[in-house]
Amino acid sequence: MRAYRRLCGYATAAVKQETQYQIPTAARTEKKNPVDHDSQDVSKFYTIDPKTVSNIFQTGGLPKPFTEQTNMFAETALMIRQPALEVINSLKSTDFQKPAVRYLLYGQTGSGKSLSLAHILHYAYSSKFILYHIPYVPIWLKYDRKEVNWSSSKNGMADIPLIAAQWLKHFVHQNGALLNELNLTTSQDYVWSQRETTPQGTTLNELVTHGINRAKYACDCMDILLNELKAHCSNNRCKMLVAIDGFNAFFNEKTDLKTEDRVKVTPQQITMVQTGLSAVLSDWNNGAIIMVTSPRAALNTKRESHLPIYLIGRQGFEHIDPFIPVMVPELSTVEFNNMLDYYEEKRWLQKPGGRKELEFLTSKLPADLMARCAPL
Amino acid sequence: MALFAKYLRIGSTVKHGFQAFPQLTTAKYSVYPPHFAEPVYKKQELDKLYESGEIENYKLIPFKAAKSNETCSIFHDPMVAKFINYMLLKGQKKLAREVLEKTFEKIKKLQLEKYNRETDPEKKASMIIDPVVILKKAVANSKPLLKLTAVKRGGSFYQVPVPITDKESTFYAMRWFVQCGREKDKSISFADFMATELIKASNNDGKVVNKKLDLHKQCEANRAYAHYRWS
Amino acid sequence: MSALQTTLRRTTAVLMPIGYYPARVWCSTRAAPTDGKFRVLDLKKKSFVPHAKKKYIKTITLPPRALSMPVDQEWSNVWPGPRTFHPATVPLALRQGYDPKRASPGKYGNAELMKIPNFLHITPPAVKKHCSALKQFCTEWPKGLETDEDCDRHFPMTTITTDYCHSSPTIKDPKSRIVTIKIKLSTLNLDKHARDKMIRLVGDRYDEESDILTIVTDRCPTRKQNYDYGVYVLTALYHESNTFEEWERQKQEADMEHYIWENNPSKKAYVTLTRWPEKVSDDDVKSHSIDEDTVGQKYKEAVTELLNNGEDTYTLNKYREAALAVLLPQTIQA
Amino acid sequence: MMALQRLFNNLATSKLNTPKLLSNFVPRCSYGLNNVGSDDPDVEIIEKKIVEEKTSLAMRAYLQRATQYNSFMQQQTHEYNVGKRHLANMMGVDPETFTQSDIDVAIDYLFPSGLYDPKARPLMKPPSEVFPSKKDAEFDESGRPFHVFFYTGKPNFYLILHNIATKLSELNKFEDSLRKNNILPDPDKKLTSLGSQWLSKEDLEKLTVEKLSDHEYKNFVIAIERLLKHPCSYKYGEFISDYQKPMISTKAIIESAPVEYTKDGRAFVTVKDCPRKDARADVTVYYPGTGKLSINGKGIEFFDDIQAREQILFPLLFTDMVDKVDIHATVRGGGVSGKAGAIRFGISWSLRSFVDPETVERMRIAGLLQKDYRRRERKKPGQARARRKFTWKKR
Repeated sequence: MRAYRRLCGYATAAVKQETQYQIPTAARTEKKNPVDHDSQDVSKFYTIDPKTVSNIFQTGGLPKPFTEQTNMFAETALMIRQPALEVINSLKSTDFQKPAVRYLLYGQTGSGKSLSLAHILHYAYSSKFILYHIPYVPIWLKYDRKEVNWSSSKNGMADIPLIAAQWLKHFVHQNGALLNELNLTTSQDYVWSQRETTPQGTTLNELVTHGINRAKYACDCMDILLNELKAHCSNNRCKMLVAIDGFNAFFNEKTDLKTEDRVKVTPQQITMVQTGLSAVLSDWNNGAIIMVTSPRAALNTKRESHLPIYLIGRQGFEHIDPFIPVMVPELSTVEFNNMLDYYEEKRWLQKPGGRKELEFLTSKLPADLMARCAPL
Repeated sequence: MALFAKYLRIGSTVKHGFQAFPQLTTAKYSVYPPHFAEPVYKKQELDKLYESGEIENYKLIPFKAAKSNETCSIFHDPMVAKFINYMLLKGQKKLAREVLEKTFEKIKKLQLEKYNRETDPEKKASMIIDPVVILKKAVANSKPLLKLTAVKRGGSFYQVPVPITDKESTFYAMRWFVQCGREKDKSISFADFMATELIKASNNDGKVVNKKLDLHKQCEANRAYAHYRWS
Repeated sequence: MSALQTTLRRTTAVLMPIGYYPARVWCSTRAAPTDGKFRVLDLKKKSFVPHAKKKYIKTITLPPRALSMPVDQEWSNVWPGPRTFHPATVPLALRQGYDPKRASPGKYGNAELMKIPNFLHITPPAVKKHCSALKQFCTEWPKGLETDEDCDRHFPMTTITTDYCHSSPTIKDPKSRIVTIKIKLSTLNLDKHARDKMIRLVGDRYDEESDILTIVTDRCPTRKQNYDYGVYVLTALYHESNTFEEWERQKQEADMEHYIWENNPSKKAYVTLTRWPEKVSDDDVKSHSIDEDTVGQKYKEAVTELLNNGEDTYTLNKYREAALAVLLPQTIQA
Repeated sequence: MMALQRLFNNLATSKLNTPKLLSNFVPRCSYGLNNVGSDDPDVEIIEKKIVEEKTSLAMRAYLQRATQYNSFMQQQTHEYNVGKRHLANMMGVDPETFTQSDIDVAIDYLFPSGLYDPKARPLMKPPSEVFPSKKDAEFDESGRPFHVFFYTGKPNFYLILHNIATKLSELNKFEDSLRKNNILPDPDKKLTSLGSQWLSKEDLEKLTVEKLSDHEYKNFVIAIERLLKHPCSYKYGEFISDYQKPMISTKAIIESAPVEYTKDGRAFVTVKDCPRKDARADVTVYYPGTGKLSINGKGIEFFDDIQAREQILFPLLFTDMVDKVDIHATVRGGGVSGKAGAIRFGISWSLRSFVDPETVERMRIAGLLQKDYRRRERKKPGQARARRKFTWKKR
């Protein structure tokens, strides 16, 4: 035994240290509903119960490394941070008779924009907003052996039917129950083809189901759905939250996509992108629009800065002006320490005492911190 | 086996110990003059030198620059750095390091799963999750005590068991790990395979430990040739 | 060897084609040498007759001039102008070059010493001599040009040319023809339109930070021509920027040098927002005035600054404040 | 010189020179040929006569060479002195007070060479510095060598070895005598080689005026090291120190760079052109600071590579200055690790001004203050890479 100890002296040292070292516990808040969160809860963790997580995020919305981590920790704990709280507070006090207010979350890569958006989505979900949520735009535009067809309804535009159907599924997964409850119906007849029509008064759920089953019409269905929802909101029948992650990908110069006749397609030529762009127009009320710009969603050649106008360009700015830019900064010292406390509590970080180093190496960006702590 | 190794060591003239002063002859192509010493870049080691007063010996010697994979960070471990170097292919150190870090992450995941499943608090406390400790333990468990060298006697070669230095045996152990990782089935990633292998080896099990035992067995079988070392 | 055999051999040899059989055989006759010396058959006539050795006449050269120089001579008379190094004229025990085993090479036959420039013609006494000779031609420094600011005011244009110093006696370096003309744009007294046109015309020759226009001319072979051309270009630029062409009326929003809020969609968005829920037409937007609307004023200012000065923390924050006041007035009050 | 003088005396009195070969006396050679061509006419006549009568062929050849060399040197010295006066005249200075340093300045002014190596630039030096020294005569007029070790071919070198060996045996005897009287050699007096190194091969060659092989030099080092390690070596400390020279001084490392101050009173140090591989960095460290870092206008995210980030952190962590200084660096050239290494060196080099001397010493031992001169090794012709050879099969 002694020989073994000598061989791995490090191990015994570590064990000894552990007995002396009191493993910290992270600061948490008991308020499970984001409606109750206020400035006192900033930098604390709150857990979302698994059912809600699967309702909102099962088909997208949380970054992949974070999902893996939640699986390992057997809980989904989000840190309450100032930017998300700010948006939630202003959503609480918004005058919904005015046109929908646009918020734009921006910040460095890995500063926690997507998780802030997740927090806001959770708030909107629990305050019964309809979520018109696009999890991550670049996924639409990336070459992934996708079927790209010319649109039958709009001339010169391209459809990505399977992706659109997938998105409709995501929409139903998030809002199916709420739509049933609200019992929203279509306001006019829609003729898809000679045989297929959707008469006036059909529930939106049925409309979406049709889009899912007939993928050919999924893109049109998305557009119609948006218009219907806008109209319903303006008529005060429901509230809607448009949330788009990777918004600046709409304004990229090119995509990896090609139609069957090998024509390259720009983002502006895609019907789904046009639908997304029309979703952020504030020609409706009773809702809010939240966009996230991220350098990672931009093309490789355009990632120098994380500031919004650099990413969306003048055209993008004019499209969404006026909007409220919300900066998602790196972690504050309190947040940083709490985050590391959390990792240590969960035994994810095995060596205490290197906080200064980690702070310097990751410049307090939460995603970097997560990646750096993984092998330690 | 250990006794056998001890017996062999009697005849060996291998010297251990820290060489405080620079050698007369250095590596053939070194850019540093021969009197330059290797740097002591860990704070704790330096503190020890100060405590023992050995530092006086170092005051007048010039030191080589610390290498680019050496730091005084608490997360840095010379053994891990060495392992990365052994894994290295075509100088892609960044990639090698990423792969090893992924391995560590995987080890932590596996161990944490076990940790969370465990209900007995005593067992829980004694469980090792730190991947570096597991790596060290695994390497320590797979270090051979002897090696075989070919010796020519009477026109034919004999595989002769020979004692092995600590450094060499560490190298053998690490090399076996990397070899096993490269020979694995293509369907598993290197990191996943390494993680399970390291955990197994830390529990005295797995391919690499078997390799060590095989070597020992061969040495045992060839013990009749042991005297060829001297005569 | 018997006689028969020899004859046999001879016959066979004769029968063989010439050049195939070794020539030596023909010598093995019994013919005896006449003068006691062994006679060698010299078929190819290649025997070497040494030529008479050429006699080289050593040319008589004078000893190096340096040896006969007095040590207190007037050096500037010996070396009056720029000239390549000459070992016999320079009375110094100079060496150049490095050889780890031997002494460094001396001055005779040392091309390295000829490659590097020398200042033997401008030794300190020579410089003094030049200066004293030139002094009679100097005039007083003009009054009113005491400071740099005064100089800039009276002579706003700067001309830069370069003379090159060589070891060779020529100053004809191709680079010496290049002329650089610098002028502050503000000294040209241009109006708003002319200034904008000038900046567009000169492109990257204008430096915004220092407000300096730089024209470099190097297309002509002499300096004089280049200078004339530079001045011509500057004059042409000045007049061209002061004229207003008909096509300049077709300037569009994208061609604007500045962002003007009133002409842009930002105003429309703002007007739509303030008049919600009524619909607004383009005429409404045009006629809408924000003179008395402080929120609108601030918003306009913020947008203009954001797009004109580029985005940074300051302009973005300003825009954020303005946008909050427009979109969420109630939170601002709270 | 002594030897030659003696030779001439002996020649004059027509006596044979008999060096004391039996004793350990071996003339320690003096370097350079001197006074062979004597100015005294009487001596010259006698010399010539005797030279013709009695001297050996080798001696005659040697004397001829020596006279030649001396007259050559005389001429060179004359040229140099005249040149010096000429130069003083050219520069308009008094020739009497014109020194060698003035000559150097004047030559630098008159012949401005842009050559990189100062050795390759034009110079005007006294001939004694320019021409290599030559060995004195090693044998007398009858061809008999002075030196006991003449026939080893390298007498001066073997003399040193011989001396080392005799000293060692003497020390052994001395130690035995001590032990007989139950006295142990004083361990406090024991010599160490700390802070000094042996003369290099080139130095030793200069000292002996003989060409040495690597093997011979190695033998010398082994011998002298054995002498040093003897417990009584302090007896011959002086002898040993003749063959030692101080190690490269660490003074330059420990002396800190000058500190400048910004307008708001913050101290800062700038280090320019910190090298590592092909990268060069200019680093400015401000003290006190808050841990801000800017590399070419970006933060630590300038480096994607975690190892590079760790390298930047290394000196800061080592000195506990992570959040006490601000760093501003611009780096160009090279790759990722080169850039990081260059910045690391710049930071540690400037941090010397802001930490106590003991920490500087610690940084030195940690290898932070040493420039890393290692470069990529070149590919060699006839080989696949720097070291790898082509596959070769005998048959």
